[in-house]
Amino acid sequence: MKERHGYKMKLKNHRGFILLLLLLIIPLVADSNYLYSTLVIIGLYAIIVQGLGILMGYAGQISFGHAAFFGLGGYTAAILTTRFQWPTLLALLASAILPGIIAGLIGRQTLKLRELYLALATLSFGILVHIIFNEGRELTGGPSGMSGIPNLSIGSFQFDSDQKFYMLVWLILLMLLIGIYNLVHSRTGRALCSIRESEYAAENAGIDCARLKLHAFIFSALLAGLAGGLYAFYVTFISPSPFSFHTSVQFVLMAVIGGLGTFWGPVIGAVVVVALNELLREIVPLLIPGAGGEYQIIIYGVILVGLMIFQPKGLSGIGQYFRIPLKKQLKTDVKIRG
Amino acid sequence: MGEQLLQLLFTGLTLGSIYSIIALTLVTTFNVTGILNLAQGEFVVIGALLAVSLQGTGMPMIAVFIVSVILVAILGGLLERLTIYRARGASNLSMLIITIGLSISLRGLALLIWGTETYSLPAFSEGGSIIVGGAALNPQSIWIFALVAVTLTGLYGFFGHTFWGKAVKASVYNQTGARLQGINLNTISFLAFVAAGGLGAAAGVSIGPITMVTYDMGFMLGVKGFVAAAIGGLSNVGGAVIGGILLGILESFSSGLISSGLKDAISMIILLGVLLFRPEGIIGAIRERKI
Amino acid sequence: MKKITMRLRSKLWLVLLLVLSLLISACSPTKEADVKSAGGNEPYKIGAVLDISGNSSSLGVPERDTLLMMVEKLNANGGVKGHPIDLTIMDNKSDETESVLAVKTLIEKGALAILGASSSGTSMAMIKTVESEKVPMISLAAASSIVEPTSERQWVYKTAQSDIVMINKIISYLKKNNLNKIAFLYMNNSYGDNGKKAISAAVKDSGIDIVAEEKFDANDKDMTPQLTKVKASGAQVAIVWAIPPSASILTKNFKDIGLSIPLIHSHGVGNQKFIELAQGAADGVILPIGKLSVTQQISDNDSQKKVLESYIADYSKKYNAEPNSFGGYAWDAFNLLVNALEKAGPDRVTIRDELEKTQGFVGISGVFNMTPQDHNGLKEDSAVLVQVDQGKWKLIE
Amino acid sequence: MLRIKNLGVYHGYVQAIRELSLEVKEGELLAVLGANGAGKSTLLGTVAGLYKPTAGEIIFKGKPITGQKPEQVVRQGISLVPEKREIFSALSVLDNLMLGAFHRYRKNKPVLMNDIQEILELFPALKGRESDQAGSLSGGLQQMLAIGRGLMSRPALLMLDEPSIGLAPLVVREIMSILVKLKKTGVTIILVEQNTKSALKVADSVLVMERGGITHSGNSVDIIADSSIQEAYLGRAR
Amino acid sequence: MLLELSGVTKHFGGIAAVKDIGFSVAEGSIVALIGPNGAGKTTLFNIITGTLPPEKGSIVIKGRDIVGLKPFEIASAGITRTFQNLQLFSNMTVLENVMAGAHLRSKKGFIRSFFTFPGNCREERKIREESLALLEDIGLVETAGLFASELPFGKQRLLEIARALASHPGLVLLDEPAAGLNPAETEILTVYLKELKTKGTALILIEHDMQTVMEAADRIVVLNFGQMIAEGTPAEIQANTEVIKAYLGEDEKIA
Repeated sequence: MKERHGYKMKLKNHRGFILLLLLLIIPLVADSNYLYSTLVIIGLYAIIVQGLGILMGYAGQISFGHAAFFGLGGYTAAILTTRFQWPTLLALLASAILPGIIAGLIGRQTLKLRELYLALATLSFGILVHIIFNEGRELTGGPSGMSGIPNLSIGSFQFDSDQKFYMLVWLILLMLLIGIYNLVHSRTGRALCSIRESEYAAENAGIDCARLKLHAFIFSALLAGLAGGLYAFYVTFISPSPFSFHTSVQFVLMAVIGGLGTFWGPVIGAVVVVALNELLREIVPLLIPGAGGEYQIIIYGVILVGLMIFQPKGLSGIGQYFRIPLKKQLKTDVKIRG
Repeated sequence: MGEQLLQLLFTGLTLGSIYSIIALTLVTTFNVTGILNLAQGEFVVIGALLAVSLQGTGMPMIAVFIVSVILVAILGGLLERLTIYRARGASNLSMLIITIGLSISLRGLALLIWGTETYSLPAFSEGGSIIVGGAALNPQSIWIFALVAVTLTGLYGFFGHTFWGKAVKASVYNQTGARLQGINLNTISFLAFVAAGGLGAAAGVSIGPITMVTYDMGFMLGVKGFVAAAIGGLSNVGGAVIGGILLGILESFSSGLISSGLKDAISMIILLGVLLFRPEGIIGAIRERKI
Repeated sequence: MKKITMRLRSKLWLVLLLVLSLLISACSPTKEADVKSAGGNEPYKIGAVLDISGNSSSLGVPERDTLLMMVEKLNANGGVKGHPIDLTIMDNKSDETESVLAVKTLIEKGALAILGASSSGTSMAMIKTVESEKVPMISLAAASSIVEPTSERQWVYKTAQSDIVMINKIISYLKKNNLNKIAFLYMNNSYGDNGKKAISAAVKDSGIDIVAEEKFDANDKDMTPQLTKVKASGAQVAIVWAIPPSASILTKNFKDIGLSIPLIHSHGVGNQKFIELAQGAADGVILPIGKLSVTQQISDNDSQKKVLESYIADYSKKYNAEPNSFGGYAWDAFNLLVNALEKAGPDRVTIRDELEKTQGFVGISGVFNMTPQDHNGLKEDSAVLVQVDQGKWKLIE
Repeated sequence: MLRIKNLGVYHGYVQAIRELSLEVKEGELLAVLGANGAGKSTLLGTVAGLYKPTAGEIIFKGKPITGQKPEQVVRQGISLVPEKREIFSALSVLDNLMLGAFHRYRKNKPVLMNDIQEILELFPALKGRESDQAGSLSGGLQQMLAIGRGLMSRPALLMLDEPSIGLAPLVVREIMSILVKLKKTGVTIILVEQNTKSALKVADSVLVMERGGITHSGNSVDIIADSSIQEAYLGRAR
Repeated sequence: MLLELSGVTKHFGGIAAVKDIGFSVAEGSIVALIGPNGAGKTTLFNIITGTLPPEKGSIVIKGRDIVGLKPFEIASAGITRTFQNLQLFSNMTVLENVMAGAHLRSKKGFIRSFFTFPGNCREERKIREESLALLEDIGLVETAGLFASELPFGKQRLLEIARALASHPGLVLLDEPAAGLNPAETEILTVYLKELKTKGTALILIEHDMQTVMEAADRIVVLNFGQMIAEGTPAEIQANTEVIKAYLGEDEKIA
């Protein structure tokens, strides 16, 4: 759901960004590699889920195959640097572009499908790509994966520490956030929303739905690929297993938990899911002595179900509890107009 | 060569019987509640694991079958009341995610109770495989087909010929309309999940002897069932069965004749083809025209 | 306008809250295995990253159980030179990304060394971190690429026999019995893949031909199609690189379709479960295996016999179940580390150096002799060939 | 017959009905008129149990039915023919009618068939199309089917929400004449209409709603005479 | 002529939904399309807007044949529409609905949308002001900040009309704009439609409310079972016996 002040379009609310920036400085003080790497992972997921959020939340097109783009990005970076000795920065660029191109190729046909059928089609695409990772042994190293991916470097500057990587990833994310903020508050954002609401009416209002959906799909694939490339350079080892169907589901969960069609939703979703996982790993053994992963899994599932029951619009919708009753709302609207 | 093809066909039928029983349970819930229950695979696993435990107490197999069906049916109903019922009115996507959450929790529960070990269940009938024309057919798959046939007949009978069946169908087509006629949707959704649990457990106990049982195999079974159901048109019970058998045969022949590593790829390509060119499924189109 | 700010703020509070809780959690104490007894000396912190849930949980769980048992026992006996061991075990859910996060947490908390992970992929994902942070790590997984090339794996060791050890055992059996047309079937994951790589390398120039090569998925429910191809290929023997349940299903299918050539499995099926699941079809299966499963049958002169017996006794007493080779890997890793700790004290660099100097360490999987070029240290004598006979392992040598 | 006291209903943050009281006498045909968003459909929906009231009481035949679910309300003898008709478009006409009697018969097929015959007599246009799919019917026939289905539960009170919407003038007249026929059989009817003229032709008494409350009520003759209402709801004299 | 139809034909499963339809709409005029339910009126709308392809016939707007174009291309050729079953963007505000309707009035694409160039802001401001003015005209400006789903039904109908007008089309197809409106509201609508006409927007109107039709329409086209049975001025149609028999009914007195 789009925020109600959508028609007040000026970038008056920089506050969200400022707070985010402040928050991002805290870890620099804390100086903990664990925190950095958790934040790197969160940042990577947030990049992916931002793209997925545009696709799902705004354009209303579900995808259960984004782990494939994530993986395609990762493998592109890995293969280009280890097998063809490309410079890392160039490989990173390619890791975003290639998934984008593939999305462009498959999108036109696939995006004609709706809802569950689209979910199924993207799911099968995801599984197909995963099989290719496993089977393309000469190129991908098969199930055992590839190691020896170099560190990302710009000139002689190497992103070799968690801290540097943390800053890189969140800088990229921040820039993306600003771009996406502009996007969703623009003509294009509005057109995307109208596709979600009624493709039929949107088309009759002169919006080229097929093209716009394709653009959103390509965009989300680009972001997933970029995150994949960053992942490969960060972990320096890559194998098919992190790019399975489970991961695609995880991305959808993040998008939905954060809140579809909201600006901050994807970031919130990525933070919450990763943080929840980490927290459960820490807290559960304290509460239930001797507990292993099984309790974590159960609790994670229960929290997920609970969220969907009590907060089906996602966490970023929590703000609605503070909503001013409609009457006042109406008055302010009139005043703004006057 | 002929012998080899026959063997592949038999294997395909065995796999197909597994996929179709799961697709059948998925489609039944989907038809009645509009919810694609991704926890269906977990019902299957829990049914089978319960059967393993019950069988350990020395119960006869028939009693084991019945008790685990009843227990999982209760579990299905319970979960519906606890989750789906409370979330009623939420979007399809929310419901889908609720079932994902359920499947995650159930998997954790199974891990907690039964651990990571793999269990086996005894076949319904004694004796090894039946040799036909030099190829071996697993007798358990005949049992599974019997279960599929019984379920299918039951479903057709219920929806086609009973007043209640029509009421359920009506509630699928138009919820408000159904409520205004006095049809209680909550009861129907509840019963659908009871049925899903029971059928899932029945499927689990009968496929267990072939597949073995581990706590985490539900997800993969669910996905395969999902694919089979989609090939059959997602809302068509007959289609689900045919889709399942087709998927099984496809997998068997592609791994036997082409490459075992690519068999899933081939079935995915078929699925994509079906979705893009015949989104109603292979059977759906025919049925739709009849109406 | 007010409302909007309010909504924004409420959302951001949430983010703030979560990030804060993350921070707190990063600094809070975690689950600790018993740190009782052992005089007031400061405990030695070590960490373990295991695949306790997820795909490879059948590996991680016995490893966790073994480690918990070992720590308890060690601390009850006074720990390492009076220092109790403070072991933190983390579950990576068989996921590589989680593995990276877990190992970083442990290093952050001052772990002197890392045990794990359980499978090759999750172990590989951790290597960059331990190499750059300079923390010794002992993997429990088999793939030789974990410790090779040692020039890039200064800090990484492993306790499971490399596939080549097992393969060589099989090759010599084939040669002895004049079998030179083999069919190779393997699981389509890194375990099977490593087996495949090892055997392709081993049969080169040995006069043995691979006449059929088939793979199957860990989730597959019926391997008859692959076996049908094997049947048609004229192979004299079938070698399978897989773990249960798929290995058991395959064995059942093997018998069902009436294949009568010898069936050789890998050490991946080296537990009673495999036989149980194959429901009688396992009889006659030959496989290379660590000595743990046939402890009673090995000669009393074998240097490992005593160690094996005591592990079995301890484990069965505590968990009322037979230990398996995965637990054995954990046993070896833990004791190798304790040995190094005893000599080196709480210093990562010296621990690494001591690990590399390990000679003649008698463990569950074999006798370890580490060198700067060999971070596994096991030779062919660490494995034996066994055959399943009426549901029991029988030593054949 | 039906008494409503101080009813209040919210849709989210919007109060759709406020402090509404009314009474319907047995055997009468009450027309409810009013602008869009006046709360007419909400009123019917609330009586039928589709919406939960936040305040007030609904009493039917002396029994309170406030807050009951639709499936319970219909058992009390109240039937709603909703604005969107909500027929089961993929089922046959016959099945639609049968399901209208869902809570009454279930097993007693002869009685059921007899009832269906009666309904078909009332709507001769549906005759011969029993096995057609309901969705394939024209708008007018669908409306008749919806009314027929509503009657299958043998209601004491029949509520119709804009039965004339989207229908050609000819068909509207046919439906109105059926309502008159029905009234003669003793069924109490509440008719919500935008088509003021048609409604006033058949109604005994009339309610006019505005912003969730009642502004005028009386018998139809008086209302037609009231010039202020003329202006607001009937349009200029035309 | 703004729009010219000739020989437009479409079958559904053997039954002619529309057959051999041909009429034309002059610039700035109102044509009403009447006929019993199921006569093919909405089907004709779907064909004109490109949602359904016709089997035969030509549809020419301003001399350009638009058969085979996609709906959005037809919209950019200057034809927009409203829907019988409302197709509002429910989870967007009233203003956003209209601004989305004005999609064709601006050009910014996917990539440019990421940046806040001054040109983008200017374009955005222009669209917003135009849309607010449109809402002012149709009487919805006070609800600009509400979600479309929060409007009462009648206002939703008006909003749909506003959205259809937002791209400044030459021709708007209105599918039962008065359905669900009471006579007083209908009257306001009728006045508004006539006003639009004087501003130069042509309309095709499907409507059952005969008063509106007779009052607003310049010409009336009557369909029955997919065929055109009459075309003419309101007076001609009212006198046409075939129309009376098929649709209006004998005793209906009109105006």
